Amino acid sequence: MTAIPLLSLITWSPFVGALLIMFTARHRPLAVRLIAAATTGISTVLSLWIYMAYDREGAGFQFYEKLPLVPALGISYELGADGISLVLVLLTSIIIFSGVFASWTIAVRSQEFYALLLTLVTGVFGVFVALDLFVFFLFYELAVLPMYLLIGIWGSTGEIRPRGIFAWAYRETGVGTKEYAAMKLTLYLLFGSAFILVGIFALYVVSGASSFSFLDLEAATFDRGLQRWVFLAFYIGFGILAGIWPLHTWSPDGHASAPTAVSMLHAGVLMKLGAYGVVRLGMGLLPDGARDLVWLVGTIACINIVYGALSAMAQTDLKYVIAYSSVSHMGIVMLGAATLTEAGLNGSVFQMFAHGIMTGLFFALVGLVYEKAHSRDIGKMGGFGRAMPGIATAFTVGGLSSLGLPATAGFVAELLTFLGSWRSAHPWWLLPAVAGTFLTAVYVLRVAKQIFWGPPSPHFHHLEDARGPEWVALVVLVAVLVVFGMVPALAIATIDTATVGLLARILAP
Amino acid sequence: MTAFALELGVGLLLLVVFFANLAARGEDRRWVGGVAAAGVLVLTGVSLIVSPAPPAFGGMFVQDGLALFAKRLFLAATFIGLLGGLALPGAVFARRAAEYHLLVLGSLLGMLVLASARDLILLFVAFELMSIPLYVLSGFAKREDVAVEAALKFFLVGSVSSAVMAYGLSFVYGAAKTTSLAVVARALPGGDPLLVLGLLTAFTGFGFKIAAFPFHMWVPDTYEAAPTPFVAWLSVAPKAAGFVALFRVYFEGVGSAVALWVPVAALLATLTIVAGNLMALPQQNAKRLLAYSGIAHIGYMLVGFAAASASGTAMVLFYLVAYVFGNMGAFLVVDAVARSEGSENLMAFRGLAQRSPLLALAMLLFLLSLGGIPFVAGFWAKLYVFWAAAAAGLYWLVLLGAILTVVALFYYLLVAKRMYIEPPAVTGRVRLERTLALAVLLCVLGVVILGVYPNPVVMAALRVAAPLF
Amino acid sequence: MGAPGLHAYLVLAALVFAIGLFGVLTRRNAIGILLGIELMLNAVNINLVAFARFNADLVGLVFTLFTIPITVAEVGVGLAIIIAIFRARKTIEADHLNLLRG
Amino acid sequence: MTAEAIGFWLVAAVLLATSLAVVLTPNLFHAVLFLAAALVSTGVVFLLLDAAFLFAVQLLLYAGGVITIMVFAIMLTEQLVGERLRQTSRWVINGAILAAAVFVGVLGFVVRSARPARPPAADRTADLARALVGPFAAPFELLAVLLVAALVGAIYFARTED
Amino acid sequence: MSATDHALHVLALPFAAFVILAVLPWLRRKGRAAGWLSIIAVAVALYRALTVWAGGGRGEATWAWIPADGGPIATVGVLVDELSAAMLVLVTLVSLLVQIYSLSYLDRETPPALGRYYTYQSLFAFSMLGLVLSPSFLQMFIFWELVGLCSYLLIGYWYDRPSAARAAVKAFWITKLGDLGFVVGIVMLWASTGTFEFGALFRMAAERTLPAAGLGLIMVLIYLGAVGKSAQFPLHVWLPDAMEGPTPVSALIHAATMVTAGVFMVTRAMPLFRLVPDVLALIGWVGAFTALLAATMACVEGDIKRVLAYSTVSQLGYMMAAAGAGAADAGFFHLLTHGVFKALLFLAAGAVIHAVGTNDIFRMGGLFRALPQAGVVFIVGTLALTGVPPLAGFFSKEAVLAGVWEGRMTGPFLMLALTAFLTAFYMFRVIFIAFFGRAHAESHPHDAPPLMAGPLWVLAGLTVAIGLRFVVAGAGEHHGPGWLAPLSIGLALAGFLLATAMYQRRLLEPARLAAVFPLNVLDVMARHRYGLDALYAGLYRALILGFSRLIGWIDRYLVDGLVNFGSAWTLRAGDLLRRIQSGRAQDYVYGVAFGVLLLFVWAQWVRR
Repeated sequence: MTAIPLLSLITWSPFVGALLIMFTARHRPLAVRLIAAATTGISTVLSLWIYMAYDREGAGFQFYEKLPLVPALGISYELGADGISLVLVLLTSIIIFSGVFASWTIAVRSQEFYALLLTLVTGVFGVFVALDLFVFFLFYELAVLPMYLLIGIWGSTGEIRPRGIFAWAYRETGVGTKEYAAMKLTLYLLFGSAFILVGIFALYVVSGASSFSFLDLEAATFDRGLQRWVFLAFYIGFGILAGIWPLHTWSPDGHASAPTAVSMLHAGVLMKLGAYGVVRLGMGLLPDGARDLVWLVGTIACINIVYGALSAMAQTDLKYVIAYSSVSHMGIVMLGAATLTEAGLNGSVFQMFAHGIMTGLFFALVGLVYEKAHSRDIGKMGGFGRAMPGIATAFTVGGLSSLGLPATAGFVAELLTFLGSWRSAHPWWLLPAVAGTFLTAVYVLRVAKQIFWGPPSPHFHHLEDARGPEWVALVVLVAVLVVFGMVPALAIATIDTATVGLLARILAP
Repeated sequence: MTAFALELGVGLLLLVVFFANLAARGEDRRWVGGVAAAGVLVLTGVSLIVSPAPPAFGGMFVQDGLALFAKRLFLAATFIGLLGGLALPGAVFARRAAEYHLLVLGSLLGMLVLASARDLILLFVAFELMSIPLYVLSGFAKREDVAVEAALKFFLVGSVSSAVMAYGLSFVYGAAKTTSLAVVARALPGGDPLLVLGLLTAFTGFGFKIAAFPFHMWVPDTYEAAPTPFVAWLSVAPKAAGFVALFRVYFEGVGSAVALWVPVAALLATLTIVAGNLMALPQQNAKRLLAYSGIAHIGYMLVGFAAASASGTAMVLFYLVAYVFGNMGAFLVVDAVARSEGSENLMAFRGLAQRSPLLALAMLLFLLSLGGIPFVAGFWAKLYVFWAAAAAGLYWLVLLGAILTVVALFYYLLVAKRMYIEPPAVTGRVRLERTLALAVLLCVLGVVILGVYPNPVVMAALRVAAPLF
Repeated sequence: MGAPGLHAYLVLAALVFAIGLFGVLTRRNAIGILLGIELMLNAVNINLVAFARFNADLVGLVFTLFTIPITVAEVGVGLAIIIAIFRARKTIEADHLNLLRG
Repeated sequence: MTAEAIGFWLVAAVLLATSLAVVLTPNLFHAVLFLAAALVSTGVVFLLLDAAFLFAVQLLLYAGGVITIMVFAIMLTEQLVGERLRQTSRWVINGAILAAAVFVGVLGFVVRSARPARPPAADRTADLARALVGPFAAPFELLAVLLVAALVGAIYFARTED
Repeated sequence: MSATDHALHVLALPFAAFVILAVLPWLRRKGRAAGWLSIIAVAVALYRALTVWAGGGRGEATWAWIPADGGPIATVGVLVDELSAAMLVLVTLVSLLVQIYSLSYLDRETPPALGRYYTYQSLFAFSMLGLVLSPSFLQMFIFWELVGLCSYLLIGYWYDRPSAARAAVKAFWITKLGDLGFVVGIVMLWASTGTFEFGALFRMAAERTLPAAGLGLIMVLIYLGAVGKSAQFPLHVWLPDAMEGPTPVSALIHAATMVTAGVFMVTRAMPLFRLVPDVLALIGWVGAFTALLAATMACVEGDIKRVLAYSTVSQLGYMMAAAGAGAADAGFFHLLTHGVFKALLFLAAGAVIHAVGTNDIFRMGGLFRALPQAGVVFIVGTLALTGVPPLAGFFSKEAVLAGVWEGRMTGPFLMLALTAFLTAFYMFRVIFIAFFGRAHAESHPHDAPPLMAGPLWVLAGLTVAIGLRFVVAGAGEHHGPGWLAPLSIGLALAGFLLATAMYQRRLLEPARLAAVFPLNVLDVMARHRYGLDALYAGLYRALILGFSRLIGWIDRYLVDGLVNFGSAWTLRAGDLLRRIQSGRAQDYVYGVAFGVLLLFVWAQWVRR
């Protein structure tokens, strides 16, 4: 325990930034950006600091803070971080820091954009470090809500032309527009949050501890039947955010329509938030429920992997490709968790991190490409590699990581998941997982080839490479991807401190 | 005497307004409204210090916790409503301010008594006193063809409902051989068919007042055409009164026989939530939208009513408080925009966030509260109501309510979309009268404070609801 | 056939009530609708008095004494509204008053 | 068959007939007159129920008050229109079915209820008066406010100068 | 310094070069400077590799890589023994020569492109060295994939060319397909043994403590990796297309080093494969079949690089067949010699292509006169490949044939023998057509510049030198039957004679020969690559793309369709429902009346 509330500082620093932006830096774009960079920079630095300062021998929740809010109901502002949270906090700070730079060129209503973005980030940080389930839920909502406006205002409208017998339904709902995407995403996630809320309250009521503290609830024992139902509620609720099939359809539309930084944050971090919820609340609090239902989690994860990859392949819009690849990769995350093995769980968390970085990178790149070429139509593009070698290189690195090429973080995560699956109760999970990596190789390289290779497309002129602050995002993300891929112990040593304890709890007789 | 201090106060205020009107000269008599509003404010203050008193008039009139809770709500809501309506434009509202306020105060008196009535006759008279001025008020802009049409519809549906209700009450009286609700409650477990018939039939009247499906049909038309600040008040205060009366008649002292009302309330709740939310979807007029959404909210309160428990009752009370601020606030913002733009269409909200960011933020808060999003009052309201219903075993109702909340968020977010996402059609701030701004501000405070710290109100509601069972 | 019992009065009242309701539902003219409402309220009074008589109770009569003036008040307001609407719209055909809908 | 029974059936027949006439006659003016007749029949029913005082109230308030206002209203509107107000009915079958259904519903409850014997009659007009100022003083006062409010409202609508 | 330290240096040098070039764009964009940096690094690495090889030391050093509770899951390190030491030398040597050669070969490239090329080259050298030094399956897999990546990048070096872009992804996908087997295999192996490390696994194998259940499947899966990487039937189709890359790359990656990784892996894991003889037999049969199949395709190919590519596939089949027959040493020996003379052939072909600007042998002719250096070294390489004593290829090829014969695999032996004949035929076909045929007047090619010629001569010298060394050391090292050497030479001679007859002396018209019955079928099939490419393309289109389209449709119109359908219907329902709000007051009264009825009915119902 430290005297300085480090976790609070990390969490609220962006929020302070948001307030500063709204009240002092209105209509001064540069000041807005600098405040955003500075406040997220503070979070990043502190995240790194706590990441290094974490006592791996001691394990458990550290940097603990507690402040009673509503003692009568057992609600308190309780924060703490263990190995899993730390990695995800680090991920969040890296992504948002890069995201701020990746959206450096946003000109329209930039102060509002950054204010909302930073508020959102506070929610994300909060979810990862909150130990009080109630506060957890509040942060969760805070992380979901600004999304509507962020996508609705700064999003982009794709080129979907519905055909076939359902076309009328699509026209009626407005498929493809940013408004549609924003609405779908928000409603879907709020729908999911209802399940989460019900789950949290069920635990609160049944435990009789009249406390929302994770630690207190962890100590309580729940009836097996209840555990199953609540686990299912958490799985559905968080699973929606994690993009589990068939509740994933908000994510391609949402990610495709969102502005760059939001896509980065959403696909990169928020989807992890769903997986984190399943692992932390579902598995952490409901060991019996988790044991009984992992078959479902794992099987759906397998569907996610293959289905997401095949769907990605079928897309013609670059952002949709990346978005569906997230669906596929979140399958790996969920699969790793479902194996209930040390390797698998480590792989799962590591995949959260790795996928967060790589998909953040992808969306940053897609944003850049879109900004330069004003198109997301893969079919029209071609030969961009000559004009934008830097972007092409970064895209290739991201793609290689996503197909699980060694020396990138993606490989380690996938390998661990594979190891875990074959040792789990359902070894056959390995096969769809492996097939998924092949399919990923197919669509990623196909897209890379189409966009960056081949003769230059006649549709585009005056393309240029990334410049200035845009490089920050690319370089940081690529570096993280490669460094953590080559030295996975950097993350796994920390993750392992948390997963071992978690597994011991779940698998205890 | 203290038992009906508030009623006396309102009566006195009626006289003051009446004589002020006599003394007033000239075309602009809005200051009379100011007097009324100030009086209501004072009475609101008084209501906070008044404490429960023993029953008066042979048990006919009770000033218990529930009554006081409700009265504070009515008074506060009335104050906000009057404040919002003080600066209503138009010659009618200037010259006839006294009539307007007399009628509001008369209706308010009806509500106050209704909250305390434990006798069928008193209840019926109070109910009518509450209702009749509302018919007039809704058509107050009598030169406008839609206003009188609204008044007529309101009146016709209201009168039929009153007749049906009175018909029901006659059976209740006949079966219980008394008009004392305490005795009626004790008679209910006997299961006399006439008593059940009477109470079922009487439900119609309450159903009309709270606008439950299918008694709701006057609501959208009336809301659309009536003066908006009045609608803001109409949409919350009589509803709250209706619920309090429902509790008095159907819950208080009936013991285990409350189970009788569970299926009825659950049915109405289901229908109301579904119909309200679905019909709100295609609305383009902001007031109609809020009208239908208000109907859906009544459905959610009926969910709490269907729980037929002390906690359910308390949660409905809390819901009402949250609803007062959220819904009134939303209507008042609509009024502000409509006064400035001359249109109540949702298109008038385009780009509001860029024109008047604070007003847009207020509206957003109200909408979020109505949608049941954390950090604002409505979140707790929905949460608690669902909680109570779940505790009563009505899981399917909770699920249904939760799913339709998503539908509700859809149309609330559409308004948010107009305000935040679409570009403004005209530039420049929305003009906002000071009194209206103050009323909006009060609502914002209510929504936010209750959203951050709902505990005291929840506890109070639980306290006052407990003796009913 | 003996003296009519309570039920006879109740059924009579119910019939009057139903007839009133029928009138409300079918008359096109606003005043006609009002007449229907009057019949419905009249049924209430029959009920109340019959109950009072058979319960050997006073309160039913008191209740009636309240319902009658309230009815009158309602009719008064209703007719005033009808007159106002007539001025504004030149019709009191209820079916024509449908500017507000949807 | 006692005299009371005969009286009841007669009055009931008249009451129902006049009520039907109220809702069926095409002439609005006639409808009002039939309503007056129905109200008077109701008064007679009150007499049969030994409530002579209420018979008086019924005659005075309803027949005297309501009908007068109605007639005025009809005259007023007719004058404005300049033609006689005739009224037709809409959806007669639907209305009949629905009204009948409501009646059957009520009947379903009524037939299942107990049939109390008729207690001996007593004139209780004085008690009535005492009750109004005693236990029922509160609603009585409130009724006054109600009437004032209704009056204010009615005048507001009816006046022409603004 | 121990052997492992030296090996680490060998590994570190190209890696350092790669990192420097990767993170210093300004240096990379200088082109030739980047090249020299890379060349120096690999030259020093060669020196170190020679030290290791000459030292003959063995050793292993590992470090934890993926930690876990109770010991790391995975380690990384270096394993030095004869096998890896020999490979170190081969890899660094060919790398060095190819890199030097490239400097001249790619002189027309822009400096940034050249810098990129050398960055990839350094990465490749590092990866390949990491592969051969792997002490565990996992590390081998890591570098296995990395060399695959380099292959992909270098095939697609001229990424503007659609054919190169296609070939690059094709190579990646096809080898990845094999790698899937590899990774599944090692995952399963880990699950049953708890380790990836060769040392521990071999110990278990020796002590017979290795869980036997499923080992066959595991080894087949691991072998699948080799099938992909070493271009065995049926995954060989990528290698000919890989010739879209620059010729030096073909020489290095697609002839001498990367493609032999599969053979190396099988050799390395031989203690495990020995436990499952059926799998070994499979390897042998597949290898021999691949050798024959590729040779037939080489006979009808007109692209000089593709001929060499098929030849490579064919020779890889030899190596695999040897490994499958249990003569892994022979296979490995052939790997080393083949690495030298095939690199020589490719570089020589590169010199020719550089000079004439085409790959098509039918557009060449009479080049021997114009390009004597290239001609001579090409002939040296050809002689080595066809197994003419005393060149290197003779000894290794004979060792392979002997191994297979002794492995009692008659079928594969016959196929390999036939292949030997075909090898001589197709190689001399190229020589006769390209170097001795009728000269094309329009071109005036000039011989290789020194930077290209140097490596050529070095390799040619080595080819001769290795052979001579065996002549000096005595050819009795292999135990083949006495008739084997004459047979092999005879087959080569027959091939040569046939080629002479057809293409030099014009005694036989190739077209007429191809019209004879069994040959015409073969000719057509070989020209169409036995339909395998078409089959893969078809599978890719129908299975993957078709299925993806189906899933895409399902996702948009069924899974998401349900959502949109639901929401659209909700909106419609709202619109329908609002029609009850007709605006007519009496309809509203209907509502009230209905409500009353509803309550009645409902109350009656629920009470029953």
